[in-house]
Amino acid sequence: SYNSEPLSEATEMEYLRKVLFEYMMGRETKTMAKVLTSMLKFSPDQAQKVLEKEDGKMMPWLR
Amino acid sequence: SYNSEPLSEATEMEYLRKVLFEYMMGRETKTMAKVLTSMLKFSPDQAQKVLEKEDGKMMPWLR
Amino acid sequence: MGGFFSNLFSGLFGTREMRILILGLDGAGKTTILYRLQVGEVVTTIPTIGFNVETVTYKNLKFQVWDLGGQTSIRPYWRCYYSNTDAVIYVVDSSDRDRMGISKSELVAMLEEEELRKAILVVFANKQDMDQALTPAEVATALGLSALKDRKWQIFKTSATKGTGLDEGMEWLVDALKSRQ
Amino acid sequence: MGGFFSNLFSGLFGTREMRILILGLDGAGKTTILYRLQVGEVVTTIPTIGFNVETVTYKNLKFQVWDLGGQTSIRPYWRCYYSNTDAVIYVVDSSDRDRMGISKSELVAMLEEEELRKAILVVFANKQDMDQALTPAEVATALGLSALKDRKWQIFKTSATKGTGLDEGMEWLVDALKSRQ
Ligand SMILES: Nc1nc2c(ncn2[C@@H]2O[C@H](COP(=O)(O)OP(=O)(O)OP(=O)(O)O)[C@@H](O)[C@H]2O)c(=O)[nH]1
Ligand SMILES: Nc1nc2c(ncn2[C@@H]2O[C@H](COP(=O)(O)OP(=O)(O)OP(=O)(O)O)[C@@H](O)[C@H]2O)c(=O)[nH]1
Ligand SMILES: [Mg+2]
Ligand SMILES: [Mg+2]
Repeated sequence: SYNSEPLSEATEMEYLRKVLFEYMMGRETKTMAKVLTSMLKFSPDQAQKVLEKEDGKMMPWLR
Repeated sequence: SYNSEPLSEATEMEYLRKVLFEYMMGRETKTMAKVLTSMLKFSPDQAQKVLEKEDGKMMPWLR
Repeated sequence: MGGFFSNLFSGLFGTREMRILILGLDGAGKTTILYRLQVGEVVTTIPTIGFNVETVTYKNLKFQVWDLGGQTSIRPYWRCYYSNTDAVIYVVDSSDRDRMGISKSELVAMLEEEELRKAILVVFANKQDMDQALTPAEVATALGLSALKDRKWQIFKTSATKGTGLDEGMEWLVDALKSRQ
Repeated sequence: MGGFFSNLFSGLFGTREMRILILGLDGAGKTTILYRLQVGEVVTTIPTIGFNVETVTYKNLKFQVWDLGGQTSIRPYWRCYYSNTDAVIYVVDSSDRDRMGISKSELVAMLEEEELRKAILVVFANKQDMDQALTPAEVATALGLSALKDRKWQIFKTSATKGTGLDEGMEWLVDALKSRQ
């Protein structure tokens, strides 16, 4: 799919950069984490670990 | 460069996924942040913001 | 049963900020609408590769409004933003007859998502200032709105650049959100 | 001038964990060496797309050892790991005559980095068990080691699979790290 849509690939790279930047700056990290794990095709297992970690960030008293 | 090296592109995607996963799990986040901002070609300005944020994480008493 | 606690919470912490998504194909006018609502002006836009998120206050209600980029390659990620969404403003370029079908399938796919089951739907038939624009009734037909089940929805004719129709739409939405509780 | 405080710190908090990087071209034997050092056994490896990091204790010194993948497309990111590195173990496949030049240029580029200015260099001329392997002296020449300035370095002949030479190398490294303070 990279070869067939070079332009959309550029868009996806820019989108990825934007979403990762927001994630790294700590903004709406749960939503950003969903986008990142789905864009980069994390395995279901990895994605779940990441999202659980995000839940832990939001509710530290449950850790 | 995507078109010319499809295989190395696959390697880079896998590398990106691995590094992002470690970052999201909170492991050696400063090092991982350097790799991520450089792989995704963050602007110098954005990269600096991200790395400053990482320094703030490690030394919260300086915030 | 959960009403007591949720009322207690909003009593203690003030009313929860409502979460609204603005969705629709690229070029429909989403970003123009977001800033019309927020600052009351037409801003110059570029295609949104990512999102804009702003806090908009309307009739004493606070909204967190997300405007997501609509280009084909990033549309698949809309769904990552659905959680806890109270309402979707779906924007259609009424003059873009060729892509009404695509706009419809994106809308249908969106409404099938479990996380949006209770979300209120407002459709803005936008760019009504243009000669070739379909009427709101024609847009409603093209999108198959009459077939919607178990959904609170309404369509409005708008021109984001002229600033017409947006107020009516927001007013209806605020009432719908209030009466929902 | 900083000596007093750094000594105070290591006195208060125990000796700092040393940070070591294992670098070298893909297939040189880096991952094999890492686990040889850690668990004393030959493990089955796959090409490292990413890194392995393990804590290795040697003669009462604790090392945090990073083994970075060496494939061409991910080599540019080695530099992101250089900060605070005490030593680099540079691994060469001594039987890979065709790529000695590439191995040399990667080494040279690495040693030019400011963050590694004080890092100690250990070169492992690995795969000495193979017939066509260059001798350590030949490897040293191919890498241009004699031209190095202001660098504490040493080369060792190793076979990670047979387990020879690694101990000598680590012993030299531990002494070099200790005498540095
Ligand atoms: N004539 C007319 N043009 C409009 C109207 N609303 C928006 N536009 C124009 O349509 C173009 C696209 O508007 P945007 O708001 O950037 O579109 P968008 O939906 O945010 O597009 P993406 O960010 O790519 O998803 C701009 O040139 C706007 O000025 C309208 O009501 N009438
Ligand atoms: N004959 C011989 N084979 C070795 C030796 N050391 C490693 N190998 C083999 O070389 C191959 C590559 O070893 P790895 O340790 O995976 O290489 P690496 O440097 O980690 O490679 P990347 O992860 O791609 O950077 C494996 O099949 C090892 O068993 C050695 O001393 N002698
Ligand atoms: Mg936009
Ligand atoms: Mg390896």
